[in-house]
Amino acid sequence: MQVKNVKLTKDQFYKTRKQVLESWSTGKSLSLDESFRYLNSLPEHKYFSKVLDNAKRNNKLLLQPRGGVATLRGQKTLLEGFIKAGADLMPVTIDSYTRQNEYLKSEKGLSESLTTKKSVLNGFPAVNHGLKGCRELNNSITKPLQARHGSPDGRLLAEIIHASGWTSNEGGGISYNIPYSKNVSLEKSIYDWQYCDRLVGIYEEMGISLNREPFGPLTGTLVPPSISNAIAIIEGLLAAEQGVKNLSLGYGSVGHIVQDIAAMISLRTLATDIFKKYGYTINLSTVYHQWMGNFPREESAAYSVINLGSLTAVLSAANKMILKTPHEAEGIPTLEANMDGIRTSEHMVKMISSQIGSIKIDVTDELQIINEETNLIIDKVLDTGDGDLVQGTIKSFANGVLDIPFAPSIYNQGSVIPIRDHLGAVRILEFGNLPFNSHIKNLHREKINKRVKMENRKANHDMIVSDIFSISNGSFFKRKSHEVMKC
Amino acid sequence: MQVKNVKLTKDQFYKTRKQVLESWSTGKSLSLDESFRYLNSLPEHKYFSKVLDNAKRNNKLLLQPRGGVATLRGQKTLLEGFIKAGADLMPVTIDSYTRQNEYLKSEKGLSESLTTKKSVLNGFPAVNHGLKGCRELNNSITKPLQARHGSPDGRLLAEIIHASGWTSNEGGGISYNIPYSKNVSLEKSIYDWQYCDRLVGIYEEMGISLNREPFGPLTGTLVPPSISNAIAIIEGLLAAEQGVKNLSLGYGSVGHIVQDIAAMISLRTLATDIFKKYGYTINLSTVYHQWMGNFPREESAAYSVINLGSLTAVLSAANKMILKTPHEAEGIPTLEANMDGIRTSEHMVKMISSQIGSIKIDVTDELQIINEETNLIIDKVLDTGDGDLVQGTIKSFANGVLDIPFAPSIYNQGSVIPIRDHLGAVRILEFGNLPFNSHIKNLHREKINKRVKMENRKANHDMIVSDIFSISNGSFFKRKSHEVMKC
Amino acid sequence: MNTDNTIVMGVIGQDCHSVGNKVLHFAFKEKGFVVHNLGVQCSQEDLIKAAKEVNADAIVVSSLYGHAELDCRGFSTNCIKNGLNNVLLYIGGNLSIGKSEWEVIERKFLKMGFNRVFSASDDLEWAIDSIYNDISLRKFKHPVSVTENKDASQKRKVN
Amino acid sequence: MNTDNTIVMGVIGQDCHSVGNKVLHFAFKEKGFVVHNLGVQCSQEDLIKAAKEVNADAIVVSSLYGHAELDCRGFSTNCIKNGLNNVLLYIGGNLSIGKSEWEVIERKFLKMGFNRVFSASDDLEWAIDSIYNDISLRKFKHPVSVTENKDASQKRKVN
Ligand code: B12
Ligand code: B12
Repeated sequence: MQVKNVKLTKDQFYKTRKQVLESWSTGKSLSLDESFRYLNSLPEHKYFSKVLDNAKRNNKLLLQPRGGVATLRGQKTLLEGFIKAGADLMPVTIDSYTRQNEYLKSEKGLSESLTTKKSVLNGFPAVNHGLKGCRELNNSITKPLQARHGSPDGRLLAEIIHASGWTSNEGGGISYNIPYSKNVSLEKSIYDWQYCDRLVGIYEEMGISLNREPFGPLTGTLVPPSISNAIAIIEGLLAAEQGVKNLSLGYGSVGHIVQDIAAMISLRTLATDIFKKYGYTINLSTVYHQWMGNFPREESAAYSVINLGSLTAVLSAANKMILKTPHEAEGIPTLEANMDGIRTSEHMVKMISSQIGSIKIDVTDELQIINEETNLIIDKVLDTGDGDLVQGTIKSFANGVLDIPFAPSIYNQGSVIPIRDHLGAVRILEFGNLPFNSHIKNLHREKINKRVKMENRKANHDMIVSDIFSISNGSFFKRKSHEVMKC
Repeated sequence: MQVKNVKLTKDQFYKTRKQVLESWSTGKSLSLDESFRYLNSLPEHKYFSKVLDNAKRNNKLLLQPRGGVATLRGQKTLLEGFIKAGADLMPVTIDSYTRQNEYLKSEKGLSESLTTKKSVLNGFPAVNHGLKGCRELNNSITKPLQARHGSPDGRLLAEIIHASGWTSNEGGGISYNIPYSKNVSLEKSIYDWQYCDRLVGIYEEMGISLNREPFGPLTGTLVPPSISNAIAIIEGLLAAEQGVKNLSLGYGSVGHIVQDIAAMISLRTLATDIFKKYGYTINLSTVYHQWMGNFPREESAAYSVINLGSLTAVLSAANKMILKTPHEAEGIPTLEANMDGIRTSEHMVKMISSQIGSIKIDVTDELQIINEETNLIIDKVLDTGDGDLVQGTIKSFANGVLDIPFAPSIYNQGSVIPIRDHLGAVRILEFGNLPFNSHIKNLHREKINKRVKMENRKANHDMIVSDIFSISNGSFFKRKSHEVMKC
Repeated sequence: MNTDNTIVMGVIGQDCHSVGNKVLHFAFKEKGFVVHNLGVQCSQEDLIKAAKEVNADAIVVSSLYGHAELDCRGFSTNCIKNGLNNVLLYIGGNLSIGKSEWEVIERKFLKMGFNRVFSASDDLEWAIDSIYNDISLRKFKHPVSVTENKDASQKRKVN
Repeated sequence: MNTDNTIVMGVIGQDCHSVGNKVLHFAFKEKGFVVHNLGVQCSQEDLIKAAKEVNADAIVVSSLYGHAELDCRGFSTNCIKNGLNNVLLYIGGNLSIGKSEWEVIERKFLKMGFNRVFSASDDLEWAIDSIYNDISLRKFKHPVSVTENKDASQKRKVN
């Protein structure tokens, strides 16, 4: 079987569906009709799509923390706390065993958590909780729920959560595979995510609008914006083909104000253009992730990183922001730490939103670079697949036209090496097989050279390791005489 | 006696000095020659002037927290903690009794603090500690010390701290009177601060460079930038006349990025021009105060306010930043809270400094307004004094040409009423007797009207009270559909 | 509310924090109180003298700067010494040095003779209503003659 | 340091955190270790099998995602069962779910048979030096034959 970017037929879908639902006991009782009735009975404020529309109309930046614990009661308490602290959209982070379909292991973790009254899982095992548990959770919370996970094959999970009234699902065949798995083929993960998207498309046909969100930040570590944006747009196109209409495209901050704003503008405008070009009618929103890489251990320093994110998210007119907490470097945050993350984010968002009209930052240079690069990548991927986006994607990863830095997958070349330039922006030291022209490549090289001169230091592995830790260290440079704006 | 802006003669100075030193037991043993020898023996890194020069050369933003406790041992521990957390310049905040020359009360507070082992004073009673205690403190700390207080008459304090090797003194005849006192006449406070400045001038003549810093933020509450900048420059001129050569001019953030950057640029450039114009050779540096008004009680929200300050300070190329702590709204911060304030500030400063070269914000409109207003005020003050700046200042406060919002002094008119506009900047609702032309006034009115329309709410006392709490609330507006940058 | 409740208010000791004082003054006035505001840096004597002069129902003390305890020692006794047996005493603001447990602070000032103790974060509406009710109750129990002049502090120079 | 110390390293369980693994790999190599890096998502079996194959001096386990305890149960016993009596066991990363007391975590993993337990914030230089010294000491006590091939993982596809 060769996977293609074609809408799954009802036949294909329902045949697969049977197997999916049988893969674990909690899948067996699902019925689309019954789920439709349940979803249809939910009020508007439980719908991601509606809440996002509202926010877009009012230029409001929605706040979504992260969080999942093993037990139902624990998850309820967590989400209630999130709401109390000011969060707008609810996450349910799924545990790592469930993400790999190891439901037996998560079952064990769940029962151990129930006996020890302490979550031994790093997330909520939604498949094990099944329709009953997931609906109970949904019914007890007044804001819309989204599953956030990292499953290369999240089909049963998608079935269960949507049937339980969770109106958004994060992930995608690329973004929930390459950064999250070592051995899963793209062929398989893309195919499995076509199923998840088709499921949403089927609900859409029934008049139920569910939101889908590819995972923007990928490895969260120095990913050049054009690479993550290209992948976000490709995943958007793949979802659109399966009938998804309500789409949030995300981006993970590189910790550089100008590059981050430019990246968000580029993501929004290119995605809009490209969806239109390929004939998809999409209700698009954008998501800004506060810094996703290595965090400072000191909580006071973590607050600075969080606040930098909030500032930039407002400046880039994102519709939703995904939040970190002061515990990020240490481990799964407590509810209290999560609430602190929400509060500090909300406060910064409010202050900046109140004055945003007066702030004019010039990002044109950076915007042009990202636009050009992203277009080059997407065009080449399509080209590589002879017009088919799925084949293009698979082949492009194989030959390095698509290449995600630091990713664990054996299906990723890992030849692209990012590095910061003299002004802190993320550039590319090794291009691998990225389809960039010499104009672009020279631009990167020049800027990297400026840093080499400035720091009087080689652009080598050692420098890259420094860059991985740059945001947790604060300073991006070793011996930089801080160049401050001269007036 | 009519005070004039003329350098005190040696005669005048030494006559006064005798009385000053006799006003409390610890003053009696002071000798300028002995102090000169002590100061002369101190290494360069104990000098504010040198450390500031160094920082300016390297475009480094220096960090200075605030802090003072009653006992010597407590103050040492505090300052050592500051250094450990990353502070560059040491404050010694003086208690409120000492500031009002009530040395008997501070003596009581000190002994009570020693017995109860808990500071019952809100600062360090330097006069009571005398040369012995203050030098011991100075010798035990590797960074330079500055007295920060709020004394309308800080002459004995100045004598003791400089003789003890503290190489900077904050304050001024206006800035340490009008916001800090009810009944002290400007005539007296300016005269007394001429003494403090002359003392520094005399050390300067002996080859000892001491730093002086007028207190920029005044009441810290919605002070329009042109008002605080005009006063900072006037105090700078008064100090320069007495022979001060190393001067730091400060500004307190109004919590509005663009207005704050513009204010800092204006302060730096106008001060430089005006000092030159009046023939003073000044080594100038600038100081940015993180938000000085009412703080949010929630610590996580306080972090956002602190981080906003650090961001703007770097963007405005300040040389020094005065820090707040997450305990600000609650009370004198613990050492731990102070260290958190330092760490979160340092982290943000490092991140922004690393990328500052790429950030271009347009502040020209705001800059022009502040420049014009500040010049109008300073010119009018000089005019009012028939060319004499001291008389001009005193008369200008009397007739409201100089007027500090919310100040407690009966020598301040209190007719100027500030208010935020539709984009969050601080404007003026009631001009009192400010010497602004109709072009400027209309500009303020237009902007305020835009807010009135936007919020559909009157520009009245109620709105001003909201504005006092705007930074602690986060949102500056009541029912604003947050206007976010459209791209 | 339109009352003839009369208060004397001020910030005690060497405390210069004037912003809250202005906000508070306005809030009491809006609730119909007759307000005599002495501004910042008031001594116990200033407050007591003014309270006697205007026959105040209550003295409303603020302290922000951390010396509240030192500044208020003996205040209640001094009031009685000066013949102010019926005046109600209130205090509010940042009443300790540093972040402290509220219960401890409250108890301390109640023991010193204040009728109510308010923290800087207490709701102002609620606080003023409580004071209003206290005064009404007290008047009902001890009817006394009432001063005439409305907001006398307007005649005074207060900044 | 130029050694023939051989390690097998990998991130255990379903854990996908690959960045630290790459940094660690490089750091061991720089210190002259012969490194067999299995990358992320290794089972106990993968690690044990590789250690036997290359006759490793030590197995260096990482776990970031919070399931360390669940994933490592019986690891030391399984090593011995498979004839790895002399191999040293190390683990490092974010070893608990949530912010926990380090002593408690350390004790737990020491009890499970790890020779040393490292937190994510430990200095890497120091950590690798400790491992180096442990291996030297162990070799001195139990001299064994030593594998030839340098950094075999370069032949392996590891991302
Ligand atoms: C980037 C990141 C991701 C990326 C990873 C991309 C990739 N493929 O690598 C993405 C977004 C995909 C991700 C996913 C998840 N993550 Co994650 N992630 C991080 C983050 C922010 C940085 C990790 C990193 O790269 N650090 C940089 C490297 C260089 O440092 P390091 O990994 O710590 O490794 C160093 C040291 O630990 C040490 N070390 C490691 N092992 C050993 C062994 C020895 C012997 C020695 C001496 C030293 C040593 O040396 C290494 C090199 O310096 C951390 C939090 C943090 N640290 O800031 C969370 C974090 C590790 N993730 C976490 C979690 C829970 C997850 C998820 C389960 C859920 C989620 N949040 O989506 C999934 C995991 C799915 C899975 N199957 O594993 C938690 C773990 C919680 C816990 N332990 O309590 C953390 C701590 C965040 C948090 N506070 O919640 N994550
Ligand atoms: C602005 C400010 C200043 C300005 C004041 C300008 C002026 N003339 O007003 C300046 C910079 C000059 C200043 C100086 C000092 N300050 Co100051 N200042 C502040 C700050 C940031 C805001 C105060 C403010 O205006 N708030 C807004 C108003 C509206 O609120 P408010 O004052 O709290 O008043 C309200 C309530 O408290 C309540 N309330 C007050 N009284 C009463 C009474 C009753 C009965 C009721 C019901 C309610 C009530 O209602 C008011 C109106 O809403 C506070 C910290 C904070 N709160 O964020 C520190 C703070 C009050 N200052 C403090 C200190 C120590 C000082 C100084 C001693 C030292 C210094 N840091 O330089 C000097 C004081 C010198 C002196 N002689 O008093 C400390 C007090 C510490 C403590 N209690 O432990 C604080 C808490 C900061 C801190 N954490 O260290 N300060």
